[in-house]
Amino acid sequence: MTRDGPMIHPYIPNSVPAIKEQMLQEIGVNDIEEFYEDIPTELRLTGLMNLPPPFLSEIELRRHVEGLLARNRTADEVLSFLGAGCYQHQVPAVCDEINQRGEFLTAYAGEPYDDHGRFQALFEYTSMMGELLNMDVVNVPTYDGFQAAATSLRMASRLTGRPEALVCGTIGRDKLSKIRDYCQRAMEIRLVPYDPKTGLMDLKSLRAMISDRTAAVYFENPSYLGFVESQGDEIAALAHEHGAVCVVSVDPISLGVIAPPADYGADIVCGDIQPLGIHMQYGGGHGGFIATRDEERYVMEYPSRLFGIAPTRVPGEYGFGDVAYERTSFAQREKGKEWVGTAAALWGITAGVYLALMGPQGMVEIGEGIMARTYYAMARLAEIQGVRVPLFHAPHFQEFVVNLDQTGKTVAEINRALLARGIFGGKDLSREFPELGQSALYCVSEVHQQRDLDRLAEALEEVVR
Amino acid sequence: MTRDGPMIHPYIPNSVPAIKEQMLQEIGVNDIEEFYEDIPTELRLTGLMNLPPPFLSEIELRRHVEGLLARNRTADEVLSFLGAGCYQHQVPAVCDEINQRGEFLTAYAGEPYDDHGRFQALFEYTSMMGELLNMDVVNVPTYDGFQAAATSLRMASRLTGRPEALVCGTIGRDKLSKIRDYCQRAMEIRLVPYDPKTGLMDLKSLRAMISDRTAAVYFENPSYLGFVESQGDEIAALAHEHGAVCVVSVDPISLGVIAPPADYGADIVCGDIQPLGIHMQYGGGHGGFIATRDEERYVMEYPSRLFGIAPTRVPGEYGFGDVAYERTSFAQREKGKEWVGTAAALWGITAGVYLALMGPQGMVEIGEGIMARTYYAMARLAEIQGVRVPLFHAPHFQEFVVNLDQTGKTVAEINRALLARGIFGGKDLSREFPELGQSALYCVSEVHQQRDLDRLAEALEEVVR
Amino acid sequence: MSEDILRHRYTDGRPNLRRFHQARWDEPIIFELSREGQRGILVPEVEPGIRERVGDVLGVLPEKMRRKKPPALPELAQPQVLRHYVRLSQENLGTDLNIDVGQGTCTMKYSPKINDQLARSPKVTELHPLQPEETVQGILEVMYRFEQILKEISGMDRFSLQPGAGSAAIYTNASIIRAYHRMRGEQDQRDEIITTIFSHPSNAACARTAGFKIITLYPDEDGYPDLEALKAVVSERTAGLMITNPEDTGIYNPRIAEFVRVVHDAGGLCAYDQANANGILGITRARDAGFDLCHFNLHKTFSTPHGCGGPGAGVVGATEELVRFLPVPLVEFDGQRYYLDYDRPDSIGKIRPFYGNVSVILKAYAWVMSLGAEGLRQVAEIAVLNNNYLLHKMLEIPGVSAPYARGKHRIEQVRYSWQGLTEETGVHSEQIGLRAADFGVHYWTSHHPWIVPEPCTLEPTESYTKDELDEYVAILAHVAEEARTDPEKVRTAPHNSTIHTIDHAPLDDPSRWAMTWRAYRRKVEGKGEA
Amino acid sequence: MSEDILRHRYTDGRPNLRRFHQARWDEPIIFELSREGQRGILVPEVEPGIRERVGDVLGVLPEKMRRKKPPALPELAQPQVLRHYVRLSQENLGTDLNIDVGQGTCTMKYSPKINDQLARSPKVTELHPLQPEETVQGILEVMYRFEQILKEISGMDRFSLQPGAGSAAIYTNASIIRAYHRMRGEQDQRDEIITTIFSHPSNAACARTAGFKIITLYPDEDGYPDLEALKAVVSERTAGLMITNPEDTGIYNPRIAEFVRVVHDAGGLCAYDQANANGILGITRARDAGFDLCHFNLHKTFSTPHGCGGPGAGVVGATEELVRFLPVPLVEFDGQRYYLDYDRPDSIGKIRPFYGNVSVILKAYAWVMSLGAEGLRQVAEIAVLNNNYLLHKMLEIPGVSAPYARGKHRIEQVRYSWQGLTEETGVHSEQIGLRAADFGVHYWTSHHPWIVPEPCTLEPTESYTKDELDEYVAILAHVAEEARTDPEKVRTAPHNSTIHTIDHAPLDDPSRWAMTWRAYRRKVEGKGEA
Ligand SMILES: Cc1ncc(COP(=O)(O)O)c(C=O)c1O
Ligand SMILES: Cc1ncc(COP(=O)(O)O)c(C=O)c1O
Repeated sequence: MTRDGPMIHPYIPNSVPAIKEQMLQEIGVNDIEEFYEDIPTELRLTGLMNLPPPFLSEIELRRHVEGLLARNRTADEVLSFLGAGCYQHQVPAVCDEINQRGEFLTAYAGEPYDDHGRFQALFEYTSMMGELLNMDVVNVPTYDGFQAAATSLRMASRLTGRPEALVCGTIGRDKLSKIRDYCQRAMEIRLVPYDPKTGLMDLKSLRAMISDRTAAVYFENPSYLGFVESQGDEIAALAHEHGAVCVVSVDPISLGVIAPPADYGADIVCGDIQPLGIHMQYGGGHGGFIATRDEERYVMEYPSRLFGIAPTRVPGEYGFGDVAYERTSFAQREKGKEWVGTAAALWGITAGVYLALMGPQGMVEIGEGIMARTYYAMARLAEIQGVRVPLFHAPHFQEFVVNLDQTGKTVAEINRALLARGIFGGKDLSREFPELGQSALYCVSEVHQQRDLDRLAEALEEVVR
Repeated sequence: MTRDGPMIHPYIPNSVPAIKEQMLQEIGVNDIEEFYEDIPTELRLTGLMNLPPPFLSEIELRRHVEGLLARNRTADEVLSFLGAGCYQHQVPAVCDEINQRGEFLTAYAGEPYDDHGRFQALFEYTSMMGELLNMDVVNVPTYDGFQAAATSLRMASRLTGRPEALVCGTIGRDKLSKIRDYCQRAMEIRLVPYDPKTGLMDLKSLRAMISDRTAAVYFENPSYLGFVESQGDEIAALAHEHGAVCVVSVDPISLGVIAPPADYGADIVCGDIQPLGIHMQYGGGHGGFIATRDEERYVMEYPSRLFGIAPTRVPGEYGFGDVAYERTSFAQREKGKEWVGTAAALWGITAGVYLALMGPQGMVEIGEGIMARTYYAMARLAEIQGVRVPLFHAPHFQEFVVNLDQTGKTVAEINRALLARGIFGGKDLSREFPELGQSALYCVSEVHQQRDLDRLAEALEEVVR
Repeated sequence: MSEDILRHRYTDGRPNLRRFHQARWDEPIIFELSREGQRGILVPEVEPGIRERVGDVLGVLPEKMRRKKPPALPELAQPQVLRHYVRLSQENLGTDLNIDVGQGTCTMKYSPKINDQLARSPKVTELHPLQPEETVQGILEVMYRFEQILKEISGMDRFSLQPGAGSAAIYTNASIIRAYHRMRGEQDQRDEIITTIFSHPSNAACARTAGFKIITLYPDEDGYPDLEALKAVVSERTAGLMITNPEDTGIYNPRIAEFVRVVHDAGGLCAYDQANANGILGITRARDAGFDLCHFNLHKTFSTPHGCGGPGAGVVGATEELVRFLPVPLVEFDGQRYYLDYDRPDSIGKIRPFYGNVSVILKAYAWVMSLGAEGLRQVAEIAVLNNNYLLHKMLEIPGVSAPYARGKHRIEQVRYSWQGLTEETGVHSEQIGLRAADFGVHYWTSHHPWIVPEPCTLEPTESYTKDELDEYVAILAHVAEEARTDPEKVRTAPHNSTIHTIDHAPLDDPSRWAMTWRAYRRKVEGKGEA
Repeated sequence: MSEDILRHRYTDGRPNLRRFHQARWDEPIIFELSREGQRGILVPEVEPGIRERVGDVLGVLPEKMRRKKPPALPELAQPQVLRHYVRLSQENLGTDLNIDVGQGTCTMKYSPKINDQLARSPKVTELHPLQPEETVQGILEVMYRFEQILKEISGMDRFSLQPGAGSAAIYTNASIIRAYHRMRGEQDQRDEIITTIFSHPSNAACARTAGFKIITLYPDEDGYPDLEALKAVVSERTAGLMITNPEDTGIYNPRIAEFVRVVHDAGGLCAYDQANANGILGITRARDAGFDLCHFNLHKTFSTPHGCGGPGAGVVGATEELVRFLPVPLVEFDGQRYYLDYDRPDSIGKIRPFYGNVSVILKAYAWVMSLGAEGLRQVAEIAVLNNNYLLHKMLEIPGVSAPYARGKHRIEQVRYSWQGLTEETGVHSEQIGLRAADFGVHYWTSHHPWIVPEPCTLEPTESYTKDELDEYVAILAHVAEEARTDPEKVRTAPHNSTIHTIDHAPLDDPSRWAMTWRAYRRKVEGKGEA
């Protein structure tokens, strides 16, 4: 601090000495130190913390931060084929406009009176998600799709009183890690093997593993590895036969063209809303949804807030409020269901804006468009000698596994070479799924033009040669 | 358009065929064509216009526009010493936050009831400018500082009924061009020579030129060439002696440290608010102010809107409205003063936010800081052999003329070499002011750090060598 | 089961009127929020290395040129400045918020957010206008491309993007007309500009500012510009014709080409005020009607937001013969690079600093590029459909009429008259507007003079839904009904706005008007510095 | 001369109460705005070259996996979507708008706009989390630097930035405690977590979710956490202590170090919920009191906006001994480059996808960098000054008390009680809050259970002016007075909000509750698809 005199900071209005003085006087206290009387001296920090010197003007701060950020190269600047749980899609400007409005951005947890807008926007979000998912109950977003899946399983465990979940073997290892940690004391997580040809759940194994210990059978559509799990109806039927809950995680962007899991028997549907109008933000744009039928026993197991619609004393006025608040940890502390807290409400509002913009037709077109590009990309890559694509014989949506074993090169080597050509190759799966050899998970979306896909094919051909 | 069927555009809700049909039916008309019955066939365009194919999705549009813009290198990316009427300053984020709010951004010309916020924000803008300028009347912004100067002179001409303005010889040639065009049928514009040593107005010439034909004496502070015109009081006195109006154009960012023209006798003060929290935008961030004392004869000559404060029928409520609306062309068409129309209101609001953030202390500090950097830069450049700086012997604020005659190189050559070193050198004055030889107008502000100024000095030294 | 909330929101399947209240924050004037010593933002400090070298730099200023005490600006911390202005913003009714069809002639269409986003790129905002051309090829290309688009839309040969808004463009046209006659040695002789009363007032005002005498034509019985009247006034004094078409009434002058011919025959030029060309994009073009000059408002026809009254942009198109007079510089392309051409000796010179409101131009360019030729034509067609639909609905309200051209259709807007209602109830157009504010919409009477009695002008553009148009009409129908049943309620409106009826008297009284807080304080209290 | 408007705005030099009304738009549910065929945004078309090659690509899906009909989403054009949400936003009261001291414990401080602006850079928003590390050195450096800052502020040895908000961080702490005891083979034995009733409910709830039994301590007579009670419950079953300090009452536990010692001595770990460390930044540190784990809410203490309830960030700090358990990955720096370290075999694994809410982290980093050590300390001191000033003023309102620790000061917030007023007037805390809404401010009762009767919790942070605090107190004083003079007005509040008193009954009735519009329509009308 080289400024003379005491620091008067723009963020701290009462840092003005005279104002401070006046307030102390009114309280009848001599020194701010007195307020800290309860903190024992031995716990008091002496002197200032050792922090970097601040940038007190915005221009200096901006120069510093933008200077750091300049070292990033973004997925806009490089041609990216990364997905694996975080997706590059068109983010409509209206989505940003709304979530940047101070009224939403800086609000928190007010009453439905002063925060009517938040309640209505989130009710509309859940309502639109309900249409997309063909389900009647949707939560106010939890943190992310990982959390949504983990909580869905625990809901199933509470619903059934059973200690085990059967999970498709193609689940991503990070998500599995989250689920394992989260369910540790509640249920055991067992992986159901997948068919190495199709990637689909091995129903024979499922039949062998399922029992009256099984709380839930869980799978994903599209799966983490990009193919469509087409046995949903059979898996759900099996689960139900054994009194288990069928939990399906789904990418909402696929639901304009792919059947919603409720249609093939899912009881709890979960997933991540990041693809719905939310920037990737280096993985900071996630929000989790959970949806069920409107059955009391399901509803009562949600830990999240659920916003319902209600009349007010003025006829025709929409009011909103918490449904079955007593479920929650806000009401019941440890007796509530799991917990509730700050999560991803702003992304829920944003996803609502996105769905309202897209409408039915938009969702159909984007789903179809992604599939078309995916199939084109697969076809182009399949022309390259030594490249096996898609590795799995099943329908695909958006992502697909490219096996490179026959090129004699590792994914890491190939990705390095692609990067040199301005391309982010697919996610390296070789550590996550060693059984797939040198494989990479490629992702294609509506952001890709034909020339991008051609460019990828040409570069990959060069690189594997 | 390769989409099938009629185009339904997101910006045109009723482009849906069924809705269109329904509306036509209600009107009782078969075809939209009928609405154009008054347009003679020979004036009708046949077929579509020949325009580039559109980018119907935002992502395609963004790719196209950002692709074009990527070819720009900004004054953030290059070290810039350009000024000459458009200035790079710190733009507080709060300024952007406010002027990007849809309520302000997309409003226009509503009544003071539905647009109370705009009226109050602009009243506050004029009130803060009034403090800065030490004047009681300030207009709702006109287009820019050029317009403000031109209108100020015409106000003077109407006030005095006289046909001539005496204008300091150091005025920028673009502004002079604007003034000449604008005053063409109203008054003659005569340039008063300047002292080649100091740049100041040559008072002897002024005395010789001034007469009872003189409506206004006009000068700038700081002048276009960067020095401070310190004879303001004498010039104003001379003007007043001859019954003329003293018009001064001023850079508002200087007024924390430099005396406001009203203090040395100016009757009309004008200028540009771009420096006050508004991005340069390649010259798209201008707004013009005009200020006077609160005298009826002055007030009645403003063409602009003037917002005044007034009570409402509820005690203690602030109302606002147009002062002396009958002056305007809205009220009186050609009998109004000049004209009024859309101009730069949003920048007025923004400048208000800026002044509210800066406060008295901020304006003092920024003024002093700019001067300190200016003097440092001048001192550093003066060390370079062959470089004469500042060319004028007078106090300087922010800008100064660098004469390069003795380097044997042209400004153009030197600027090219500086550009190769990542520097935008000062504005080339050699065509605008041939009498100054190979001179350039350098500009320094609070955005410059010592190392930037040192870098300039080092680069220039290298280049002139 | 609960009662269905919806039941109370509709009557006979139509939505009930909106129970609106505008945000009311009762905010103080910002000076009242000031507390000594507070800071809203800090400026970068002068580094010690600089300080050492320059010392007390203010010392170089002669005493009389130093400010004696800091300007008495308010002193607020940053959160309070923000909060104050965010509150004020909520008390303002932008197009983003309301069914903005009530500011007729202003073309309050949707301003797409994507275009704002693009224009906020530092690649636009952080450009200095004097940068070397090689560092601004991108923005120059945008300007160049946009000019090509404008040429196609208007049929004109070149455009200047420089004028700051519509009236500045009109003035530019007047200046060009002046330059043209001067070049021909007729500048003293040709000192009359002809316009019509239903052309925007700036046509008269700007031409007058450029030194012309103004001749204003009034409409014929049917509300069409009067060709005979024109013929009667043209002469060797005629410098030009400057008109809007369709006029503010929404009526298109079908004899427009003949108007132009008559003026040309008299040796005058014709300038077409196309500020609002929304209803005729791709339908008919200025050039085809014979105009020499025209201008568009990008903040109307081309969707850029109005910003509370600017920044906008008024682009001026000229035929080959007049291109030489356009302001400097023009943007040129040599096949390799874009550059600014200042070498134009016959130019009228500068209209404003640099090259125009570049961010506005970029937004307009993006808008066209998101629509294309088919889209622009649809803009026009739907705007006209909406307007005629609104006309049809409005005429169902007892007491409303649409004077002139009875039974005909209109292009983009309609000037209505409440004369019938006023005669019946004594309630005036302005009062209707203030009561309409209670339902969250703008309403504008009309430009003066009120040739059409008790006027209001509505312009729905292409941006509003049928439901929104119905809502707007329902509001006016309701207010008209109130004028009959409860006129006091209308006369004392607004009731649900930020503030209540203003006492306008002080605003026209020099002893009481106050355009700044300091003036107000001085006048009401005798306080403050003079 | 006009009368001075100001005269009516002040009484005895103090501003009168704000005549507030919140924006009321009476907006329909978005489905009501739908009209078939309208489009809000278009997606890029499939290019012909792709189309040719892939044909009808949906054909690859088995029939049963194809969606039968498009989702019944609303169909709106873009301006209408925007308008709907902008209107809703005006019906929401963010910190940008109100004197947000009424959501006590939530630390509703100013979120600087510059930080939002920086975090909106495409250099942040357009990064994919799996990009090669060499392309994300900038953002990794931000994360790394921020971790260093957190270490200094807390004294802890390492931080994970991963958890999505405060409760997720608390859960992470619980998971780490679990892992620690498992490593020591005591996982089955040590199954109890101790917390206090004035610690945030998530401490109990998250620990329970992690599988622990919860023991909740109640305060002693003075409101301090009860050391004797703690000693009575610790045992070989004790896994750990998870508490807030200062607690929700604003009271700092002066025996905190002893609490930690007692738990340590019993073999347990101690986790410090520092979600809200606003009042003690630079004053005292978690490590110094002996804690093994702590967390901060970046959306509280570190100023990032709350976003209507997220995204936030909860960063978890651990001592050296526990670092091994932190979630994967950690951000490391080898002197040359930043990288993500996944090679951490003892880690509890993933808490969320990737690395945390990176934009939030960036904002928090920028905030610290705009304040520095001196600034952070001032944040704490002024927050505490503001709180004690508010306390002083609040206690002047008849009917208000601040139970516990009488005569002492508080740190960052105070839990007040209106018991006196309720006894006198029958008006309850919640009703006071709803009436306060009529003056444009938030008010929050408190977390359940209401140990403090008729509670409300106020937390002024460092961001509000003395005048704003005075205004807030004046509002509550006014409402308290009304409770005496016009209790019906208070009981039927709000009157000036967007809506009126809600009938909450359906929300707890399974036959009537409706969490989606489709469910509502079905239930009230028997319509819609099941
Ligand atoms: C037809 C017409 N001409 C000219 C103008 C003036 O445009 P501006 O307000 O941009 O000066 C307007 C707008 O009010 C207009 O509608
Ligand atoms: C002390 C304390 N702990 C924990 C939390 C929970 O944080 P979050 O809402 O981010 O989950 C909060 C915030 O409500 C808090 O104040």
